[in-house]
Amino acid sequence: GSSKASSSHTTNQNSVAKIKKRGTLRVAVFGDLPPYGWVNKSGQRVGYDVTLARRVAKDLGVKIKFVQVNANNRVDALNANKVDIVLANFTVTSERKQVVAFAKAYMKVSVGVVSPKDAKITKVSQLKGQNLIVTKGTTAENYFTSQQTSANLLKFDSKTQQFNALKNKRGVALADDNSYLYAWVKNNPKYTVGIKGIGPKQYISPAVKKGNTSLLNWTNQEITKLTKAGFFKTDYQQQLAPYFGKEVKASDIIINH
Amino acid sequence: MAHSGIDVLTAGSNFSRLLGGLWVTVKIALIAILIGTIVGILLGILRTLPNRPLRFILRLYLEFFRIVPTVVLLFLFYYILPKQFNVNLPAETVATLVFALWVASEMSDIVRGALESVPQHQKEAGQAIGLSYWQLQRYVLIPQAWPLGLPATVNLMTRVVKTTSLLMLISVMDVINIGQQIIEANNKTAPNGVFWIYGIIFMFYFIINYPLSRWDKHLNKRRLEANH
Amino acid sequence: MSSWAIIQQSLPLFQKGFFITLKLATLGILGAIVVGIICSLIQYFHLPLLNPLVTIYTEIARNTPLLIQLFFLYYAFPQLGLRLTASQCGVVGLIFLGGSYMAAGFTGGFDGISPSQLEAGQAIGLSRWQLAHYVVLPQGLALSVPALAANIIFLIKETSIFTVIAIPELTNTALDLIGMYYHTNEYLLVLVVAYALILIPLSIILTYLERRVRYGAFGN
Amino acid sequence: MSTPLLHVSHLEKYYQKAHILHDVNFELNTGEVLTLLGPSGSGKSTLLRCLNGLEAYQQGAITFDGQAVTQKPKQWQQLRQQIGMVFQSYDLFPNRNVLENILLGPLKVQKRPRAAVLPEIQQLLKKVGMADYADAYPRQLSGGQKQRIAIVRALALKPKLMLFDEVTASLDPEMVRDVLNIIRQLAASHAMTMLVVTHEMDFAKQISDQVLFLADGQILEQTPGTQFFEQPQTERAQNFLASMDF
Amino acid sequence: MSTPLLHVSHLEKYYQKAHILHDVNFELNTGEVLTLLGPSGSGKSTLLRCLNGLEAYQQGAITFDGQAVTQKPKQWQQLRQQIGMVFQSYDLFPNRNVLENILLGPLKVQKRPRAAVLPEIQQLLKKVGMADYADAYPRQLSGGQKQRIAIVRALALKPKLMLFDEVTASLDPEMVRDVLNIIRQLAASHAMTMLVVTHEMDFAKQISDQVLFLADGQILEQTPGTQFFEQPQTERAQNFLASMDF
Ligand SMILES: Nc1ncnc2c1ncn2[C@@H]1O[C@H](COP(=O)(O)OP(=O)(O)OP(=O)(O)O)[C@@H](O)[C@H]1O
Ligand SMILES: Nc1ncnc2c1ncn2[C@@H]1O[C@H](COP(=O)(O)OP(=O)(O)OP(=O)(O)O)[C@@H](O)[C@H]1O
Ligand SMILES: [Mg+2]
Ligand SMILES: [Mg+2]
Repeated sequence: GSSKASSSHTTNQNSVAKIKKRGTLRVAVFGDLPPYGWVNKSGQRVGYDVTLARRVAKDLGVKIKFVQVNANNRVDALNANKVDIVLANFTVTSERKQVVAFAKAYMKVSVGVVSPKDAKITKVSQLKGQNLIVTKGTTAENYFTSQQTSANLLKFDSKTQQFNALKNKRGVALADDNSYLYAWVKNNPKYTVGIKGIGPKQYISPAVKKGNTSLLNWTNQEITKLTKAGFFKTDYQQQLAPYFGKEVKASDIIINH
Repeated sequence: MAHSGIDVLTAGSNFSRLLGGLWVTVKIALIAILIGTIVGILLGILRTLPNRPLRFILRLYLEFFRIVPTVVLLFLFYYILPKQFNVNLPAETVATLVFALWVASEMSDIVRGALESVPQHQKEAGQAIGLSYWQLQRYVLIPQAWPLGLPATVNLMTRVVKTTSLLMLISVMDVINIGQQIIEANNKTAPNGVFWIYGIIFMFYFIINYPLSRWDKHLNKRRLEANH
Repeated sequence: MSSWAIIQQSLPLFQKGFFITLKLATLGILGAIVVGIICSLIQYFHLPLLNPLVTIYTEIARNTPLLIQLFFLYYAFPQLGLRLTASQCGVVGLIFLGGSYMAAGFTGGFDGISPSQLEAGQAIGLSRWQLAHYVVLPQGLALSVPALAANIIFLIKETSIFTVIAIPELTNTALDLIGMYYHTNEYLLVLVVAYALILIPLSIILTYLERRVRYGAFGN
Repeated sequence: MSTPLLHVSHLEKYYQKAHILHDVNFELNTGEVLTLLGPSGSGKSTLLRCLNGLEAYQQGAITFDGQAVTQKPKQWQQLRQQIGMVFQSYDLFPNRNVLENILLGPLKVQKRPRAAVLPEIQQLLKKVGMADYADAYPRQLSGGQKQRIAIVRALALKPKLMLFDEVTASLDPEMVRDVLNIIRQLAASHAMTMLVVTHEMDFAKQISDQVLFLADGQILEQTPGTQFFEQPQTERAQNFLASMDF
Repeated sequence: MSTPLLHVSHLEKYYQKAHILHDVNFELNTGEVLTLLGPSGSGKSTLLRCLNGLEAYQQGAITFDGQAVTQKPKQWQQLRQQIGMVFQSYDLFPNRNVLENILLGPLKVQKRPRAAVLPEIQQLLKKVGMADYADAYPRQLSGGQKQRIAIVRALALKPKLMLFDEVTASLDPEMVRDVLNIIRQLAASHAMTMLVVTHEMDFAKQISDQVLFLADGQILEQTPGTQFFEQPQTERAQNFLASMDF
C-alpha cells in the first residue's frame, strides 16, 4: 500500500488549526437515510447525524460543508481528503479501524433483519440459501459476509435502492442497523423487524483520517462534552423519536459515557 | 393504491430541487463537451501527423478511455488520484474533468477519422497550389472534415448527457441523487413516489437528448443526400 | 497485508464477476444485434405500422440512460405484473438500449449501399425480399461493421451499470469489496485489468474483422 | 415483325416540378437496334430507366411484347426478367463471385434448375472471353472485364430486350473496344433487340438500325440507319455531332 | 531557349518493392509542349506527381529553372508556385466559391495584395469563359466548368510550367472540347511550358512539340512533333495507337 506512505504528510491539511484557518468543516453525511442523514421537503439537510455535525462545526467556530456519500465510499471520502470527518451512521469495526480513526462512540446499534409480516423471518437459519438484501459497505453486509455466510446477498449502492428491492420482493428480508429498521417499519407497517439484533452490540462513531490526532482528540472531548450537556438526548427526541416505534427507547440508542 | 404519489413532484421545493440537480447534470455535460471538443480537435490533428511515437501515445490515451468504464474512471479520479498526487478537487470539478478527458479521447478519433476521409485528392490539390501544412489544415482539410465529423460528435454529446447518470456514484448532487433524497424523504407519505421521481428524471434526459438525436439524424440525412 | 495478497484474495470473486459480465454482455449484445437488424430492415423498407413503432422505440431507448431504464425494469415492472430476475433485467435492458444503437448502425450501413447496386438488383428482377437477402443485408452488414464494433465495446462497458440492480458483475464486485475492505487501489486495478482482458482482445478481433470485410466486399 | 416488341406513346416524365421527358413516342421491332443519342442531361438515362421501372412516369403508355405496362411493382419484377439493363457503373455485387453474380437471376428469380442454367452461362462467358473467370471476385477484374460480366448477367435471364446505358463511359480507353465488340456481335446476329445509349459515334454508326435524337427531353429526330450521321435534320443534331468529333 | 526549363535524368521510382519508373530521362524547353502518352498503368501520372513533389522518387535528379530539386518539403512548397498542376478529378475546394478557390494561392501562399491579383483573375476567368461565375460554388458548376476553374486556379500563381493529367477524362463528351480548347490556346500562344497527359489523340497531335511514349515505366519513344503519330517506332506504340482509335 502506497496509501500509507502518503497519508502522513496530507494529515496536516485537516488538523483543527487548518480547519479553523479554512473556516469550514467538511462533513460526510448520508442524504437518503432518514432519520439520521437526509434532506427534507424544503431541501434542508436534517437528521440525527446532521444535527450533530452542525453542532460540531458550531463548537469549532467554523462554517459547515456537507458532502453526501454512500455507505461504500465513506472511507475513501476521508482518505482522499474529500472530507474532514465522517458522521454517517458509521459503525466501528476492526477492518475499518485499520483504515480510519474512530472517535468516541455516540450511538449503539446492532444488526437487525426486516421482513414482510406475512412471511416473517425470525431466525438466521431461515435465511439459508435465500436472497438477503443489504447495502454495500454497511455493517450488516460485513456481518453476513464474514459471520453468517449462508444467505445469498444482494448488494445495493444506496438505501433507496435497497428498500425498493425489498418492496419488490427481490429478497426475503433486508439486513441493516436495527434502530434504522425500526424507523423504517414505522412508515411501512406491512413489514416487521423479525430479528431484532444479531451479532455483538456495535457502536457508531465519528471517524477522521488516520493520523489526524488533533481533530481526533478534539472530537473525543466534544463527544464527552455533548454527552454531559445532554445534547444527544435532545437530538434523539427531536430527530429519532418521531420516527421510531414504541419498541425503541432512548437508552437503546444513546450512550452514557 | 389509493394514493398515486404524483404529488411528490409538487410537494415543498421538490420540483425546483430536481431542476437544480438537472442543472448540475447539464452544466457538467456542457463544460465537459466544450473543453473535450477543443482538446479533442487538437489531438485529432496531431494524430494525423506522421510522427509515430506521438501517434502511439495518443492512441494509448484513446484506448485507455475507451476501455475503462466511466464508473471506474469516476472512482479513479475522485478517490485514487487525489491520494496519489495530493491534488484535491471538488466532486463536480472531478466529474467535469473525467468527462472532458473522455470526450477529448473520443473526439480525437472522430476528428482523425474525418480528416482522413477528406478525399486524398483535395489534399493534393491544396499542396499543388503551394499551401503549407497549417494552411492546408485551415483552408482545405478542417472546413471539409467538419461536416463529416459533426454527426458523430452530436451522437457523442447524447452519450455524455446520458452518462452523467453515473454521477450519483460519486458525491455529485446530480438530478438522480436529488431524486433519491426526495424519494427517501417522502417514503412515508408517498410510497409510490419513487416511480414518479424516476419517471420525471427519465423525461428530463429524454427532453435534453431528443433534440440532439434529431439533429444527428438530420445531419446524417443531409450527408447521404450529398453523397448520392 | 501486501497489495499482492489483497489482490490474490479477491481474485475468486472477480473471476465470478468476470464470467457474469461476459455472459450477460454476450446475451445482451446478441439480442441487440437481432433487434437492431429487424428494426433497421423495418426502417429501410418503410414498413407501414411497424416503422413508426420502431422510431418511437429507438428514440426512447437511445435518449435515456440505461441506469434509469434498469430502475424501471427492476423496480417498476413487477408492480405492473412483469417480474424479471436481476440478470434478466440486465440482459433485457442491454437489448433495449443496444437494439436502438445497433439499428442506427445497420441503418447507416444500409444507407451506405450505393443506389446503383440496388438498381442492378432490381434490373435482374429481384423482389423486395430477395433484394434484402442478396444485396442489402450482405453489403449493408459489411458496411456497418465499424459501427457494430463500436457498439459492442460500448455495450460491454454499459454492463458496469448493472451494479445498480445488484448483479454481482465486475464493477459491483469491485465496489462491494471496496466498501467492505477499503483497498480501493488494488480492487480498481483488478477491475481495470479485467475489463482490459475482455476489451483488448475483442477490439483486436473487431479491427481485424473490419479490415477483412473492407477488403473482401468493396473492391468494386 | 408484325407488332413491335416495344411501343412507347406520349410518355411524360417529371421530377417534382421539372419536366424531363416531353411526349416521347417510338417503337422498336424485334431484332432491331435503336440508338439513343443526345447531349448530356437530355433525358436518355431517364427514358431507359422508365423502360425498366426504375423511374415512374406520369403519363403515356408503354406496351411491351403485347402487354400493357401498368407500373405495378409486381409486374415490373416480372417484366424485368424480359428486359435486361446494363449501366455505366458496372454494378456487380462485390460480395459474390462472377458465377454467383450471374446465377442470381436465373436461379432465384426465374427458379430454373442450376443444371440447366450452368451450360448456358459457360457458353455466354466463353462468348465474352471470360470463361476462366467464373470464380473471380469483381475486385479482381478490370473495368472492362466487369462490364462484360454485367452484360452476361443481364443476358443470362434470356431477355427479349436489352437496354445499354453508356456502358463504356467509365472504362479506360483501351478497354472500351472489348465491350463494344460484344454488343456489336449481339447486334450483328440479330438475336437481340437493343436500345443503346452511347457517346461513341463510330460504334453507333455501325450498329444502329434506327437513331433517336433526344434534346431537352424531346425527340427531335428519328431516322433509320446511318442517315442520321450523314444528314442530321435539325440544327441541334448538327451541333451535337460536331461536338462529338474533334 | 538556352538551358531547358525542366531537366529530368535517371529518375527511378518505387512503391515499396514495385519498380514504377525506370531510368526516365528527358528535358523540356521554355514554351514547349510535351505530351506524355502510354497505356493505363504505364506510370504517366506517377511521373507527373514526382515532378510536383506529390510522390518522392528514389534516384535520379530533377533540375527546374536551373535549380536542383532537393525533395525537401519547404523547397517543394516554393517550387509548386512555379509548377502548376491540374488533375483528372477537378478538385475545387467545395467549401469555397470560385473566386475564393482561385485567390487562395495568390493571397495566402504568395501573399500578394488582393487589389493586384483581382484584375488578373478577372482576365483569366474571361479567357476561359467563366467571368460570370466568380461567386458560384463548385457544386453549381458542370464538370467542364469546374475543370476550367481548376486551370485558372493553377494559372493564377503564374507558374512557369503546367502539368495536366488527363484533365478531360472525367468529363462528358460535349464538355471535353471547351477544356481542350483552353489548353490549346495556352499552347498556341507559346506563353506556357506544358507537360500534358491525355488520351485524346487528335488533341495530342495538334498541340505536341514533343511526344514521350511511356510503357511499363520506361520511355520507349521520344519524338518531336507529330512524327510519333504517323510513324511510331516500336511495336508497343503501334499497338497503343491502334487501340486508341476505333
Ligand atoms: N433524381 C433526379 N431528380 C431531379 N432531376 C433529375 C434526377 N435525375 C436526373 N434529373 C434531371 O433529368 C435530366 C435528364 O437526366 P438524364 O440523366 O436522363 O440525362 P442523360 O441524357 O442520361 O445525360 P448523360 O448523357 O449525362 O448521362 C437532367 O436535367 C437531370 O438534371
Ligand atoms: N500508391 C500506389 N502504390 C502502389 N502502386 C501504385 C500506386 N499508385 C500507382 N501504382 C502503380 O504504379 C503504376 C503506374 O501508375 P500510374 O497511375 O502512374 O499509371 P498511369 O500511366 O497514370 O495510368 P492511367 O492512364 O490509368 O492514369 C501502376 O502499375 C499502378 O498500379
Ligand atoms: Mg445518362
Ligand atoms: Mg494516370
